[in-house]
Amino acid sequence: MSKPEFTPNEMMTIAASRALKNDDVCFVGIGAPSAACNIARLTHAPDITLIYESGTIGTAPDVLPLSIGDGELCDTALTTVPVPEMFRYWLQGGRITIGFLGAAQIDKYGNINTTVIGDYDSPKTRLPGGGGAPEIATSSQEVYITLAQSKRGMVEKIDFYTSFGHGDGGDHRQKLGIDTKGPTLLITDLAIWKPDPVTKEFTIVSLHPGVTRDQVQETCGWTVSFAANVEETPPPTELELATLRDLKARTEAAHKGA
Amino acid sequence: MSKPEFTPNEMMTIAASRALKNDDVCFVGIGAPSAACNIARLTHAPDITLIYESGTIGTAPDVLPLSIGDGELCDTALTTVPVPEMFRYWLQGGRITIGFLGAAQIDKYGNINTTVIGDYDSPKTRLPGGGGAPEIATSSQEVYITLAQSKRGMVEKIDFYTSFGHGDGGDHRQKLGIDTKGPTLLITDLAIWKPDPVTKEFTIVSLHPGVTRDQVQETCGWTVSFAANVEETPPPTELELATLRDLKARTEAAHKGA
Amino acid sequence: MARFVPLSQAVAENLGNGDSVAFEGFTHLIPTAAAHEAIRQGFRDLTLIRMTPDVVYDQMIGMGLARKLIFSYAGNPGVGLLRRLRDAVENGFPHKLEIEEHSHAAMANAYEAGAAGLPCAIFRGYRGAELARVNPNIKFIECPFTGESLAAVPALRPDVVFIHAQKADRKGNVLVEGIVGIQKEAVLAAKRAVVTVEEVVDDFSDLHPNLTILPHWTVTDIAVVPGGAHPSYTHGYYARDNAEYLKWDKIAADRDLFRDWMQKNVLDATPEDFVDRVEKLRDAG
Amino acid sequence: MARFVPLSQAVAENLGNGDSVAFEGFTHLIPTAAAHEAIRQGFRDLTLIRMTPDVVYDQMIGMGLARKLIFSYAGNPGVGLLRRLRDAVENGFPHKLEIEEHSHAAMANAYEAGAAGLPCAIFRGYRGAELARVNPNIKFIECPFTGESLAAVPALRPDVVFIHAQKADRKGNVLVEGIVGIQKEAVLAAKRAVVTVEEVVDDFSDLHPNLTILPHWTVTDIAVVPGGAHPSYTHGYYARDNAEYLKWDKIAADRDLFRDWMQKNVLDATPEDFVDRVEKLRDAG
Repeated sequence: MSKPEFTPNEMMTIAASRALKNDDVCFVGIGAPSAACNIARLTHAPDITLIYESGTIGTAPDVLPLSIGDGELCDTALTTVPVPEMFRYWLQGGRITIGFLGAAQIDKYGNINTTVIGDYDSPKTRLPGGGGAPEIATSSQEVYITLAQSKRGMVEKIDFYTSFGHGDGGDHRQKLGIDTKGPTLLITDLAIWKPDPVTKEFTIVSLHPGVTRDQVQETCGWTVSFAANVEETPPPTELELATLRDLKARTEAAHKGA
Repeated sequence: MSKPEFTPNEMMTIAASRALKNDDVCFVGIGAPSAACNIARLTHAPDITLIYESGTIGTAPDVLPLSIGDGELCDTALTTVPVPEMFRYWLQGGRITIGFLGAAQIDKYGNINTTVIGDYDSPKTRLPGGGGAPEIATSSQEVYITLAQSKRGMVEKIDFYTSFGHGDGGDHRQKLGIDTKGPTLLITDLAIWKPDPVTKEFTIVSLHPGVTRDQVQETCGWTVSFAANVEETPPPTELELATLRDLKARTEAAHKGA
Repeated sequence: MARFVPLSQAVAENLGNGDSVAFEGFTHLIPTAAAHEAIRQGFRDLTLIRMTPDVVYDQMIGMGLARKLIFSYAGNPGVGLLRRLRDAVENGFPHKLEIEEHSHAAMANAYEAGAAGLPCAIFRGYRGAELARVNPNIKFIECPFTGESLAAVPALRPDVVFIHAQKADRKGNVLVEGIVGIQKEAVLAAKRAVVTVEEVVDDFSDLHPNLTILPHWTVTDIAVVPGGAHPSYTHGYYARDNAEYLKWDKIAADRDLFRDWMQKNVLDATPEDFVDRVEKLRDAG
Repeated sequence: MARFVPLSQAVAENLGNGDSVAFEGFTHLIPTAAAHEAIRQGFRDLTLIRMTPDVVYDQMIGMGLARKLIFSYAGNPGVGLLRRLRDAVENGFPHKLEIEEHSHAAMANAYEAGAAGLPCAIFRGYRGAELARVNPNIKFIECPFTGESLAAVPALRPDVVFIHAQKADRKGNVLVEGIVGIQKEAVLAAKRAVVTVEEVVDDFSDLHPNLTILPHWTVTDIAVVPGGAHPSYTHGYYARDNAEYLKWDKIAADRDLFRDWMQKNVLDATPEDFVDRVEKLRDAG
């Protein structure tokens, strides 16, 4: 068997999917997190519980939703609850094992900005805002983050703390009385990052196949740290890749219109 | 047509039913309030909304429930909601026009005791407690009370303030920041009472047919006040009485067992 | 993740002496079979929690299982007082019983706060009500925007909650319908949750999307006990046995009569006895 | 008590210049027809409230109806940013827009508190989040039992709320099913509530007892507008028009293109036009 060809974005989604376990209860953000969670469900984690903030619990969509409230999510859910209940009983109640977030801007401690570029009161770019993220970041037992690397996205200092990661690092979470783990995994199109046990700075633990340390640094706005042993991410299997591409094809066809 | 014979208890229930309007939303306590509310629904107020604290909204039971959560209530309800929602959205949310309460002990200001006879910590008689009453008494737009008169039940000073009526009278409710009307009607087996506009002391405005002022005083533990013009309560109509007796007969048959 | 186990095992492995425990049910779906199993296993020093302690709590208190009762309405619904509870509170028989008393609104909010992972609940309550004087777990806070005084109670977080439900699917997801009461909140507020069900079905795929369903990962153990809510009822299965509630008033009035009844109907009985008790009530359910 | 009236009348008699108003819908059941009617009637100085302002709020802001926006996520869901909103915030076009920004948890709790008649909501939120710095309506209180610091926000109590629902019965009771979002809370929190529905049915008697139903005495007015949620969807009636959401991104990017589109599709259109827009989406609904 020849090795399948794949894009960095496909590698990112598949690497993220592998981090999810069969008994995880995931609060799924739209975009890359949604793809990763559903690939996990369609491959090694068939019983994973996917929750979207629209109130759908235990969904199994055949195509990726365009929004967090597409009908497909409700049609395939175990149950659908009102939004206040979602945020009170399920998120705040501590039932979510993994909160899965994307980001417009992120710093090395996993703090995320999706609010504004520039000053809050007179922004250069007004982004959509936090939505569920401020509480997903603190009430989920752990947080996974996924984004494609760029100097614009991975910055030394974010413009606005939409959601709290490890703050200034170290025990900053505990100091604020937050008893959840926070960001424990960052998956980009180039690498897998985990927080240093002490400083909590995101550190590269695995490079995707063919990616160099220089490539990672060139697309990151802070000085990148590498773990003592940096592994190579196993490339996508044929099953993973076929599953992802089928899902994307079904999704694209569905979203193009009725 | 000869006048129908009736018992004081029947007169009480029917007089109470007449106080309810077609567009009222009633929070119904079990016992005499439940009978009165359903007689209203079956006679002059067919569209009245009856709510029981078990979560059943808009019920129309064919027999009186033994408990506040009988299956009949759910089977005939417009919808049935969880108990926290009942107390938050429907009662505390101000949607109830009439809270209808019974009482073990009541004073002349409509304060009610259903908690203990004697001292709270070593009671002579441990009663069931307040249930929904403490908040029904303050969150309903108005409160109606119904009980059969007795010196044991209608006392100068109740042993425990389970739910607040007009406190010590006057503007005591407003002083506590309570902006609902509180008890506006007391219907006993002998008379109809309304609070004096200023002192808020319950005052007799109507005597049931054949009842004397002495009879009322003999069965009441405080010195009874009478309004300037005391009316005579119209006796039950044949329709009212037939409706009540049919309902009681159906109810008794149903509760005797399967 | 829910396991399917016999009721005796579910009770033995989830309940312990000294635990705080709620057998919840708001008239409908009262987990009688589970409570009887707890009585048979002879637990002690329990803190019993329930909005509406009724016959089964009267039985547990009368049999000496309870050290403390947290409640908001203790009556035989529609019938009268709970006579074993009265005997405990008024006469200390079979032993003294500590009381923490609330209103329904307070208990409902406290369970809701427990389910929501909060340390306390706030609500507009207890205004002018004397329970605030005798219960130190009722406090008042100020709204930081309007200055209004609001009641506060600590969240309820029982060690274990028992409920009865219509059905589970094979994965252990649980369906509750009809008068759903406070059961969902109680389960989500608890450290461990045990559900008795009327039956297990292949799946719920034909049900309405917005029904009350407890995902299997919110439930510790499930035991199949048909009739397990009797003399309470299970919407869609069998009716409430009102006659039994009326009878209880006489049984509980006398210590010896009570003890004899418990011996025959609880101590010498099994979970399998419940199915016969509801047979005549199925048509009306 | 609900009246049945034409949409134009419901909007005219319930909305006023300067009102706080929510057109709620969480992706599903967005009351587009009602929002378009409000645009046609040309209201000004509105405080627009919504957890997820999307295309219809982009349209209202672009047409100059809004003085202030209270929200938690302002995006074209799954597509990107709201370009008319950006133009207002970044460039003050067509005029300046005041912003009160929250998280979803805060907005959901604030509506819930409004429905529950409370002046504020408390929740475990905004820890380490910078919105607490820029929004004076975010405060913190101490739990009176544990001392934990909890976030507090004022209850939301809009002057008027518009929602879209599947159906009403002849008495004006309203059924909402599928992704029910925050609509029940929004209606109960509002002073006045207007519901557009797909259809009116004789009764709901064959429905499950625990569905989301708004009693007629919680609703001010009802207007029958088939397709009234398009390009959002109505569970059981027609599917979401994702292609329209994708197209909006280009339309909203250009001030003139936007104005032309609004003239043709909103200002010169009527509520009756919605039924045709969903025709091709009915099979997939």
